[in-house]
Order: sequence, then structure tokens, then C-alpha cells
Amino acid sequence: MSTSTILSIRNLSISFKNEISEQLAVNNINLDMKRSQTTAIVGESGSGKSVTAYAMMQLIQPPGKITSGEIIFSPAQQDSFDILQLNDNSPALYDLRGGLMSMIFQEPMTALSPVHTIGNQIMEAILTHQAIPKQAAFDLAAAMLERVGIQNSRERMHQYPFEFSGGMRQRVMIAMALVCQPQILICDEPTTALDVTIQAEILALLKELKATIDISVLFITHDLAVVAQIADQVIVMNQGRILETGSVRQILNDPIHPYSQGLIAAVPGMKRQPRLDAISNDSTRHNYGVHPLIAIKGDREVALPMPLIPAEYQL
Amino acid sequence: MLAVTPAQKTPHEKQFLRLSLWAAGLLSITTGLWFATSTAAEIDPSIWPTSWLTRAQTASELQIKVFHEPPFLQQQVKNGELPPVMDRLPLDPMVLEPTTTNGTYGGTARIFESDWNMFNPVENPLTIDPTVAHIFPNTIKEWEISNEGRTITFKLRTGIKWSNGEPLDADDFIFFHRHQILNPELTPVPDPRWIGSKSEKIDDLTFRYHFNEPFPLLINLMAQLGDYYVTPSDYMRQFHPDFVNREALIKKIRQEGYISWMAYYNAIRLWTRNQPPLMPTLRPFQLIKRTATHKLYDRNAYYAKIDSLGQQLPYIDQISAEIIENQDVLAAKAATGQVDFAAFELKTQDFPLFKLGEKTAGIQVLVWNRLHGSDVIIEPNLNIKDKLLRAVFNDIRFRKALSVAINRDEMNSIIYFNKGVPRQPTVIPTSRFFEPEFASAYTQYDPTQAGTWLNEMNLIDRDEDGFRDYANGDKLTITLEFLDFETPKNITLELVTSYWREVGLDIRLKEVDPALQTSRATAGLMQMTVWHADRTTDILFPFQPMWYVPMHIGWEESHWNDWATYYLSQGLRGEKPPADIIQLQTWWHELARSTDPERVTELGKKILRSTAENLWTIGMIGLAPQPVIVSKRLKNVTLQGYWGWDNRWTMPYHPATWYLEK
Amino acid sequence: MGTYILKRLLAMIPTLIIISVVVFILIQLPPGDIISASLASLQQQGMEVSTEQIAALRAQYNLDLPMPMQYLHWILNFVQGDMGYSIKYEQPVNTLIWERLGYTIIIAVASLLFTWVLAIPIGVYSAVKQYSVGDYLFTVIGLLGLATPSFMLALILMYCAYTWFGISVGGLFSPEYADSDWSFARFVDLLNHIWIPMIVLGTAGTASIMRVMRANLLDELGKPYVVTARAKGVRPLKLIFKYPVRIAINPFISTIGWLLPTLISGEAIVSIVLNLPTTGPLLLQALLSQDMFLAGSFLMLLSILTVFGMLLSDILLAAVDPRIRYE
Amino acid sequence: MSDHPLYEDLSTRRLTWLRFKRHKLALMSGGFLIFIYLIAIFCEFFAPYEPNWRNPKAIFAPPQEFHFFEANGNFQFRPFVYGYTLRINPETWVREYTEDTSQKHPIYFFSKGQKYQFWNLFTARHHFITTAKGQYLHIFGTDKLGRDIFSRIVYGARISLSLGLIGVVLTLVLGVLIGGLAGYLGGRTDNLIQRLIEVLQSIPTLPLWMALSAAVPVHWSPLGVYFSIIVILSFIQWTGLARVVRGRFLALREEDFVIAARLLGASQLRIITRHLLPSFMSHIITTATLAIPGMILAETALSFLGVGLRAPVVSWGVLLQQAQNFQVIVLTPWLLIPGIFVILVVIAFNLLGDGLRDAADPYGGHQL
Repeated sequence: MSTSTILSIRNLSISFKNEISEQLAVNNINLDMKRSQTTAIVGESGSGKSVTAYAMMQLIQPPGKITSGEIIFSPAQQDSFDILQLNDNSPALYDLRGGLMSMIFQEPMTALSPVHTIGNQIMEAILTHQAIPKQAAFDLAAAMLERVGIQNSRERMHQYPFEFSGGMRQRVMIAMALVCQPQILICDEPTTALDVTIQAEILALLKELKATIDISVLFITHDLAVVAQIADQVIVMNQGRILETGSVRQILNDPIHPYSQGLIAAVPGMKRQPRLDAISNDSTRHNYGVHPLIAIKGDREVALPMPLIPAEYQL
Repeated sequence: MLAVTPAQKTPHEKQFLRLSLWAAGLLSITTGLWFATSTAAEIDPSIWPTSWLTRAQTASELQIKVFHEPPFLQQQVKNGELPPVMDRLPLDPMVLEPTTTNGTYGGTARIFESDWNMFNPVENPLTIDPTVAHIFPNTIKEWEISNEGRTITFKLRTGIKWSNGEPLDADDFIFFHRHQILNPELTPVPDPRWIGSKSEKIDDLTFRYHFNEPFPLLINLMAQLGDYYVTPSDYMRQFHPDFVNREALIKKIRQEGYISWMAYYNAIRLWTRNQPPLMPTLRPFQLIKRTATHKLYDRNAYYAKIDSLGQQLPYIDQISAEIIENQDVLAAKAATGQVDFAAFELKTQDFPLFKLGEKTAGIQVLVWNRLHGSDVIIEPNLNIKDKLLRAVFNDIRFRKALSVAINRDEMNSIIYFNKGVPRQPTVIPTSRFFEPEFASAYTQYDPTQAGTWLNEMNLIDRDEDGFRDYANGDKLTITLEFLDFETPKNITLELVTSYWREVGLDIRLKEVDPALQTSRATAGLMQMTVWHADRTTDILFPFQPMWYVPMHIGWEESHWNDWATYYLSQGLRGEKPPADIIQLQTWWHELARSTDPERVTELGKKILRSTAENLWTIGMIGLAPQPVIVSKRLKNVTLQGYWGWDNRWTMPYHPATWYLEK
Repeated sequence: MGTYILKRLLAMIPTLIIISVVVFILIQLPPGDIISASLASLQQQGMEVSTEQIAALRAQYNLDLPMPMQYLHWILNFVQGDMGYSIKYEQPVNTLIWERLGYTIIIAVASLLFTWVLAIPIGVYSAVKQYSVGDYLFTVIGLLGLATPSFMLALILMYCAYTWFGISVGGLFSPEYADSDWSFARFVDLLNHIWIPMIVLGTAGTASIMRVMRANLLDELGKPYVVTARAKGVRPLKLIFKYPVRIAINPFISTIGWLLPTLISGEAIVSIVLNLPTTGPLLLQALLSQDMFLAGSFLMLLSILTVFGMLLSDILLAAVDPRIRYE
Repeated sequence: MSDHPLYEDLSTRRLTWLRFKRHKLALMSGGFLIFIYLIAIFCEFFAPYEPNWRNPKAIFAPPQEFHFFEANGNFQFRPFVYGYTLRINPETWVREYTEDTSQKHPIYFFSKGQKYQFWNLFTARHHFITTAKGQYLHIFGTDKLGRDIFSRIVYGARISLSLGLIGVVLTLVLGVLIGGLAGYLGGRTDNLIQRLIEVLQSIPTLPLWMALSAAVPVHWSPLGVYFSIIVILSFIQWTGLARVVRGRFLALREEDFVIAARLLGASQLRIITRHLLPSFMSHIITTATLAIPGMILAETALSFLGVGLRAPVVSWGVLLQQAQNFQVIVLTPWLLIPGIFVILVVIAFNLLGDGLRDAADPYGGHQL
């Protein structure tokens, strides 16, 4: 494909250790993000999609641990580097966080500090990364709030999160994420915690922003309906493994992997007969993660047990 | 009319001389006893300046013409705020001889508030000699007992002044008598001896009391408690409704936050910690300031005594007295040399700590002799309501058993480092009332004998719990309530109860607060309590033989209140005592009124013998060593002295002559 | 905010009334009564005292009235600022307590500050560096502080202070400053002495607050808003103090009020050991000797202080935590 | 499908135990406490002497040290101590004790010594550690009356430790009952109880104790005093617990399973006992564990003020009360040994409590 890769993950493994057991949350995955496109990671909870995203900003904390792999980030007008190589207090890491890359979280209710004003929290983002006077930062923040559709933002700046509705808070989060013009925006299930109408608004907002700013988006969700609206690239994950990647059209119209098929079948309003009913019935029961074989066609990849690989694919 | 010079003598005056001799000279007899009995408790009087053993000489007798102004006051004198020393001192001031040398002026002495009476002792109308046997003139120069002791006449020295410059005169005594002790509001229940008494002012310096019954012991009182019997009238008038408008007064008092004028009057009149600053006094030092933690004294510019160089006493300019509630902190501070003088709250058991201070903190630990006939006396309540217990207490075998069950020698070594004397409560060996057997009765350690007596009483352990029970099977348990104060009562009692446990007696200890001690003791609610046997000298024993005769009710004793009440109320209230007790009371009744020295001695011994035989109260260790801590810089403190209430602790040893070395 | 405070103030009235009744009953519980105290002091001077005298005195202090009447007398005067008359000390209560109350508050506040200045940073450290050597070390020290009876601690500190620094045993001032008026030198001298009671009083509190702080912070550290902040690129130290610490502290603010009674109790014991001129020893004396006005007025005063302390801490909490403010 | 196959077969109890086991300190503390409580239960056996027995030969005697080698260097397997020779130094008035190598006191284990009444049930003579008749052994030295500190500590353990335990049980009953009522019934009852708690908590605790214990009649038997002290202590401690319990109840009251139970017509009592209590037993247990040391310390404070237990009863508080002055530190520091035991036990209880809390509910239980 023409567009260059802004970020590529190679053999990333992340393990979580608790008092009883240790288990792999992300199991040796590879993926590429295309510049100024929206890449969606789809999967049920526990599939390791959020963890992957956290790893991209080195936000994984004990008991979580990145056991192997690298995350090559190639920002515009900068030579690329491996995020995982940055050590805990290297300036580069703090430029990255919120500067080059920023994140929107699932729970707008709790993701904002309850005891600080909205303004305070947004301006902090600005002041951490840019050496500009407070007043300038204030104007910037206010402008950004307007941008994400919050009226009379200047007054709102002085209000506290609990004075905002869920949707509004998510808008604030978005404003806070974009205010430093990052090159990558990670949206970690930004709409799941919101009710449907609000979801639509937020998605619309994100779309609109995406259209206006040149930014690459990593969109994490379990909701294919959302994916359909927003994604260019889609990655299907399950139990820390990537099962299938491809363009949104390919995945939605022609899912190869039974698990993907299962997902799609599960979405109301997407009436497509899965290709292999036999498997799809019990597809959710099987553990596809085990003994995968990677089959490739063009830029599509899929991990499957032998018998299920379509003819046109080569290993 | 009184003799001014011994030249012309009327018969009346002869009598006066004889009687005053009696009052002052009881000890001609006692003096002999010094060499008769010799115990650890006795001090060789030669360690004191000879002049202390006689009545104080005066400037004129010693041809002292010039008096020196203390530097501390010179500025004030210059500014005219204070008259010069000549005008402040009396006409012919008394001269005090220091133990070592005449001191130098200056300095601030650091003491504990609890020692304020010891460092700044009372100036009584009469005073007591170092051997606690003689009564000497002080601010009162002469006295006369006439009319079988019903009339007593006093004559003051000329020109003695209160610390505010007002003269000390007859009015101050009359005021006390008429407006204080006979004032129904101020003294709801006066001491019976004062009821119906009259006072009469003869001239500015001479006054006279008339009593319904003979009251010769007033002399002893004037010497021991005399400061209570004189009031700075010019000052106190302003607080007395007899002299100022009552409404106005009460209004003023209320603003002060006091509940009644009496409350205020008592608060400042008595020697309580609330004496207001600048309250007139005769003592060497004058209270000038009080904070939550401290009391500050300045030298009394009008103090009436001088040293042999004509320097006005005291030498020390100021006292800073720290108020300390906690006795352990107090002991610690004393041992670490943070005061110049400490004694009152010091405990015998802490000697090692203090001695350590001699090395580390450069203090000096003197060993004075306590006057207590016994540091702790057990008082079984002979009037207790509980019938069974009462029977037991009143059985002499029980009291004997209690006494011989105690191992006094062991106690002496454990608590007193073997430096005390095992004895029953009785007077000190140098007293003219003393007989050795009074002290030694039933002091031997003989638990088996104790057991036998208790068995005879049919007090036997019936339920095998290791403790004896009543004949009817009820448990015999005795609660001993005590106030841990002045002498080592706590540790002594722990020991005593363990001895008694060994003979099968279940005694329970309970330490109580002063307030509780008073209310329960005076109400006779305590089954058993303890006190220290003071009033053991010729000065106070005849006046208050409270351990030996039911004649008094107070927080000190709780062993026969009903009998005492019966006596005090002339049989109106209380309970009629058995014959032997009545006998005791009549003996004392006569003793207190007798002006015949021999008779007094005879009666006194009868009373003491009765206690020795009946053990009305039970003694432990007496005549114990009293630690007195003196800083290296404080000089002239006598190395030994008798320590007790009877002689107001330091009064005979003239703290006014102490000085601080630069 | 104003209405909030007003509401709280009104709510206090019934509480205070109940407290006053409880206090009154409390001081009536022990046997004996105040009159005896004054007589005791007379007898210490060798004075004669008779049962009639006691009766007379009792009437003087209207102790002959029935209990309810006595209560009314007492509380009505109290409300008018007349705390009555201490018979034990033969002084009006007002003159007795204010200076001592001052020292008590100084010491209480000092040890409160000591506690916080020490406990919060340590708590934060132990939380952030959970299971590190330092964490364990502090825990152990904290436990020691928690476990040592305060009077023992006071005693040992007093001894060390004397043997090592030659600081005068007991008291709040060196002799030379004891009586002088307030000056800078005197203030310094006070500081030289106040640290012992401060440490003794503070230690137990420090230990527990330290541990709770650690626990609270551990909770907060997991909260999403912390991740948000980290994702914003905020530096760890700033982050910790701006967000989780700020929030983890709130519970403590809300307990300032409750701390007061504990401090006063502790202060009493420490003051007895160190002979400090504070309310504690006086109060205990008064209680033991049934000096009703003194003990009662005292307890009442302290209770009122506490109730206001709680109000204060609630207001503070509202001030720092907008969520409460906007309720 | 299950993420953690391991968790499936773990009952909460077992899980708790697993978590608890990870707290090595808590484990050790638990062990230590069991050990101490055993000693307390069998104190007559463990103490070489009866607590009030006096050795007149040893007043304020320092601890004796164990020997295996005699003065002349011979080793012997049975440890022994040397008797004291006492000399009152005429200079310092200090009792100076020196080891008298001429009198050797061998130490015997599990053999006959002083006679004692075990729990007043039966008479026995065997002691864990003792010496031959006429000889003596003072591991921790003696006090002002020559009483054996070690024996007194052992006997004191019985009083102090049981006091803490019983007191806490009482506190729990009060706290859970009253707090539970407030929380469950709510409304006016709740209000009333809230007020009461508020009042009790705004009166400084110490004076409260003082007044109450000063009210204990003087003639009561030591046992009576013992129990009244316990009651007094718990009477003041329950408020804290009650507040917590109430809070939990208020929260739980609305929980589905409770409502369900109510709909099923279960009786109030049943709901409380069957549904509410179990749901935060863990919390209660933790609170209890953390409250015991408070009790023990409170007892020492009361004794220090002279309103607690009193002789001849021996508690750690009583022992410490005799040790709390300057003299002790300077001259007879071994009198402070009981303090060490207090500290150890209190720490142990705290660690155990922490362990239990983290194990029982790793997320909750952090309230002040």
C-alpha cells in the first residue's frame, strides 16, 4: 500500500503476573499502523487490545510487564525509534506521552480528576509540552473546547468534571488529547461507556476531527458497528493474539477467520452468512490461538488451523 | 500591767516570770533525757550555733549599731519608694547567727513550690528551738499566763512591720480573734476552746485573751501554728463586711469569680497557693508574681532580723518556685541539680538516685531526721458500721496479731536502708513523755504468735482459699484506703499486706485522692486507713494527741470518729465510748488544761502507755532519714535538723541565713 | 457554603445539650465531692475541720440543691461565660484554665503538624515504593511508635534529652525563661522543650496516619485519572502529588475534628510525665477530687472545642473537595 | 471461556488463606501471639514463682545471667545461675549485687518447684523452669520488694491479654448490635444512635475512663475491678466500630440479595444474621484484631493514672506503672522489661490485623 507506516509492532509479548498465576495478555503479535489512517483493533474484553495500546505509551505497570518485542514509531519530520527502548525518565518518553501520541479512555466519568477544573487539566497537557504563557495556554484550551463542540468554553474551563454530562466529559477528553496536535491518537473504547445517541455524537465528532486534522488513529473497540463507521484498517484480536488483519471492507464483507465471522454474525443488522456454518457454530468454543498458521494474500493475513485455510491463500 | 525591767517585782510579776519560764522552759526536764536515751534519731545539738539553743539575742544586746542596706533595695531607697533600712527594721531587731559564716547578698534561689514553706518559713509570734522542745519568743517578746491559764497576755516587740510597711500591732491579733475566728460566716464551727473567749487590747503592742476554760496550750499553738493567729488587719479589712459595705464587697468578689466573700477571704488569708501577690507577710520573702508554672518571691524589705554584721536578712534576693504536680518529675529534677533546695516531696527510697546526683549533678544530699513517730500508722476503724468487722477490730488480739505479723526489720532494710527505727506511734525519744517500751511494744516479728491469736479469735480459713474467714463462714476481707502523701505509704503498705497475707488476712489496697481521703475519713467510711504519726514532740503532742486519744476528726485519722464526736459534742452526738476510752479522753481533757508541768507529763505518759498496750493504731518504722537536697552554691544550710510539722520543718534552722555563693 | 455552615451550626446545638448532660452525670459519678478537697487543703496546713463545717460549705456552693437544679445552675452560668469556682485550687475556673488551654492547643497543634509533615510524605513514599526496603523500615518504625505506651516514650525521651542535650527535665521552659514575659528568646526556649511532648504525642498518630495514607494512596494510584495524567506526559513526582495524594489526603482533613479528643487524652498523660502546665493534669486532678465546676466546665469546653473542630474539618474538606462543596 | 482456570476451584476461604500466607510477617505474628497466649493460659506452670512471692535476699536485684561454665572453667551441660551477695554501698546507698560464685543455682526444667493452684482447679508443683529449694532464679531481676519480674510478666500476660480479648468481644457485640440496628432500621433510630455516638466521641476519652473507673466502688474484689475495667474500655471503644458497621449496613441494605431475601419474606433477624453479617465478617474480624492492642495499651494508661487494676492483681499495666519514673531508667532499667512485651504484642496484633485485612478484602477496609 502507498501510505507509509507510522508505527509498527514486532513480536510484542506482555505478561501479567498475579499471586496465583502468570499469563500472557499479549502473545507475540505484529501489526502496522498506516500514517493518517484509522486502524481499529477489534476483540472481546481480555483479548489484549487495550494492553497493546497501553504498551505503545509505556503505560503498562506492574504486575504487567513487556516481556519481548519492539514498537517502532516513525513520526513525521523525525527519525523513527523503538518506544520500548525509552527508559522510564527519558525526556523522549514524556514528549511522546501526550505530545506525539495521546489517548482517550473508556470511562470519561473517572478518567478526569474530580478535584481539578477542566481548564486546569487541559492546560496542564499544553504546559507540559509547550513553553508558552499560562494565558496563551488558556486561550488554546478554550479554543480546543469550542472545537470539540463545548459552548461558552471560557466559563466551562472553570468547572469541575462532575458538572459535565458523560458525553461532554468525553468531548473534554478528546480536546485534552488533541490539544497538543499529536501524530497518533489512541481511542480506547471511547464510546462504550456512553449511551447510544451520545456514542453517535462522539463518533461524528471524531470523524469530523479526523477529516480536518492530519492524524493517525488507533481505535480500540469490541463493536464492529463502530468499526464499520470509522476504521480504514481492522485488526481482530483474541486472547492476546491477532487472528486476522485487513481493510475494513475485507474484514466486514469477507471475514475469513471463523472467529471474525462469529463476531460479525453477532452484530445485528449485518446479515452475512458466514462462509463455513459448521465451524461458526462452535467457533467461539475453540481456542484459535493455539497452533496458528499464518496465511497471507496480498496485504491480508489470517491465523488459522490447517483445514480452515482457503485455497487462494498461501502459507 | 507588765514587767518592763526585771528590777521592781510585784508578786504578780513573779508569777509571770515563773509561768513564762514554764512555757519556755519545759525542757529543763527533757534536756536530761538527751543523754538518757540515745537513738539513731537524735542529733547532737553542738552542730548548731549555740545562740540557736537560747532565745534570739537582739542588736542592742550585741552592741550592733549600724544596719546595712541590701543592694537589691538600694535603688528603691534612693528613689524614695522605700524608707532606709534603719526605719524598716524594728527598734531592736533580733540577730540570727548563721551555721558557718555571715553570707553575701544576692541571687535567685530555684526551688519547688512544694518547698515554699521550708525555704520561706513562717514567722510565728513565738518560735521553737532546734531540738523541738523549747518555746522561744519571736515577734512576741513576752507572755503571761494567769488565772489558771484562763487569761493569757502577750507583748509584741516594738517596730516590727508587715511587708507592706504597716506595723505589726495588737490590732492584728484582736482582728483575727473578733472578726475571723468568732465570725459565724467565716468560721461556722469554731474550735470549742475559742467559744465564748474574749480579747482585749491593752496598748498598741499588748493584748490579752480570756477563755472560759484554761488554755495554756495556746502558747504551743502560738509557736507552732502562730502565723494563723495573726492577720494583717490593715490589709484584710478591705475584704471584710464588718469594715466595708457588704453589697459592694460581694459585687467585687463576684467579679473576681469567687462564690462568696468568705471563699475569697479564706482563699487569700490561709496559706493556700492562692495568696495574692503582695499580700502582707512577716516571712523573709514576699510573693510578688504567679504564673501557671511558677511563683516568684522577692526579699521582704521589712524583714525584722539581721545578722551579726548588722546586714538585714535574708541574704538571698529572690525565689523562683516551680509548681510540679508529678512527684517522679520532682525527684528527677532534684537529682539532676535543677533546684537549689528540695526536701518536702523527696522520698527515702530515692536516696540512691539523689546520691547519684551528688556525683553527676554536683548537689549535696543531707540526711535530716524525720519527727514522725512512725512513718506509717495503721488505723483500724474501731467504729466501723459493719458489726462483724467491728468486733474483730475491737478485739485487742487482732490488733496485736496485725502488729507482730509485720517484719519491721526486713521493712527497715527494704525501704529505709536500715536507717529507720522499728517502733509504734509514740513521741520522739527526746520528749519528756517518752518511755522506751512505748516505742518497742509488739514490734517483734512473730507470725506464729499472730496465727495463734487469730485462731483464738476463731478466724480460720474455712473455704481453703488461703484466707481466714469469720466464724459464720463469711469472707474476712478488709479494704485499706490510703493517700500516698509525705511518707512512703504505698510501698510500705504493699509490704504490710504481703506480711498479712502470709498469716491469712485478705487486705485490699486502694489509693485515694486527698479529697476522697478527707470525705471518707471524716465520715468514718473507711474500714482501715493509714497516716504518718507526726505531733510527736512536746510542742504538739499535748495539744493534739490524735493517734492516742479520740479528740479530733480530720483526714488524718478515721479509727474512732464516733467516739471523738461524742467527746467534742460533749455527748450530744456520736457514740458513747467504752470506759477505757472515756478514761483516755478525761486524761487528755485534764492535760490540755493543766498548768502543772509534772501533772502534764504524768497524764501524757498514761495516754501513751495506753496506746502501747492497746495498739489503737499500729506503727511501722519511725524516726526515718529525710533527704534534703542542697545545691553546691547554697550555703549555711545546717547539716542535720529535725524534719516535721511539729517544728514547721525548717523554722528553727533559720533559712533567712542561707545564701547563694557567687 | 454559607447555608451549609449554618445548617451544621444548628445541628450542633442538640449535640452540645446532650454532651452537657452527659458531662454533668460523668463528674457526679465518682464518690466524694469538692468540698472535701478544700478541707483537705486546710488540713494540709494542720487546720481543724468539722463535719458541720463541711455542711456549711456545701450550702455555700449550693450543693444541697437537687441534682437537676445544680445542673441548671451550672450550665446557665457556663453559657454566660462564668465557669464557676474551683474549690480544690480555690480560684475561679476562668483564671485557672485559659493559660493552660493555650499551652494544650499549642502542643496539640504542634504534634498534629509534626504528624502530618512526617506521616504524609512517608506514607506516599511507602505507597509508591511499595514493598521496598524503605517501605518495610518505615512500617517497622511506625509500628514501634504505635506500640510504645506514651508515658514510657515520654519518660525515655525525657531521660535522653537530659543526658544528651542537658535539657531541663520536664516543663516547657528553662528556669531562666519560666517567668519572663514573651520574647523571641523565650519562644526559642519553648521550641527547645516542646519537641519532646510533640514527638511523644505525634508518634502514635504518625504511625497510623502513615499506614492509612499508604493504603489510601495505593487505592488512588490505580484510578483511571492517574493513567490519563500519565498519558498526558506529566512527570511522576508532580503527578503523584497533584492527583492521587491530593485526593488521598481528604479523609485526613475530615478527621482533624476527631483527632482533637485523642490528642487531649494523650496530652494529659504526657503532661503528667513531663509536668507540663497544660489542661490535662489539671483536668485529671479535678476529676479525681470531684472538683465539679472545674472538671465540668473543662470537659464541656473541650467537648465544644471538639465539636467545632469537626465543623472546621468538614468546612475544610468542603473547601478542598469541590464535590462536597457543590452538594 | 475462563481466563484463569486456576481460580475456578478456589473457595473464597482457601483464597483468603492463600493471600494471608503471603504475609510472612502476619504469619509470624500469629504464631507469636498463639505462643504468648499459651503462656498466659498456663502461666502458673511457666512462671517459676507466684507473682507476689518475695525474695528478701534480692531487692532491686538485676537479672541473673545463665552460665554453662563454672568459675574454674568446668563446662557443665545443665545451665545455672550464681546467687547474689548484697552490699548496701554506704556512699551511694545503692544496693550492689555481685555474683557469689560459691553458691551455684542449677536450673531445672519441667521439675518440682513452688506449689501452685492451677486455675484454682488442682494443686501442682511442676514448673517449666525452676531451681532447687532455697535457691532462686531471677531471669529479669526483681522489683522493689524482691518479687520476680519474669514471673510477674508471665502472670500479668494472663490479665492483660485476656482483658484485651474479652474487651474486644464486648466491643464487637455492642458495636455490631447498635451500629447494625442504626444502619438496618435507619430513620429515627439511626438518627438517635448517630447523635449518641457523636456525643461519646466528642468527649475526650481519657477523662471519660477516669470518671467511670473512679466510680468503681473501692471495696470491690480484684476480679470485679477487672471486669468493670473491661466494661469501661469497651463502652468507649464500640462507637468507632458501630459507625463502620452502620455504614456497611446502609450500603448493603439496598443490595439485591438483601431485597430478594426481604421479598421472600425472610424475618429481619434472619436477614441480618444470615445475609448482612456474613457479608462483612472479614471486615469485623480485622477491626477486632486491630482493636485488641488498643485495649491493652488503654489498660496500661489507666493503671498509669492509678485508676486501673491494682495490687495484688498483676497486669502489664500495673508492672509498668511501677516502672514509669526517672529512678528506674537510671538505677533499675530491668523494670522496663514488661514494656517490651507490651510493644511486641501490640505490634504482633497490628501485623496480624493488616495481614487479615489484605487477605480478606484487598480493596476495601482502608477507611480510617
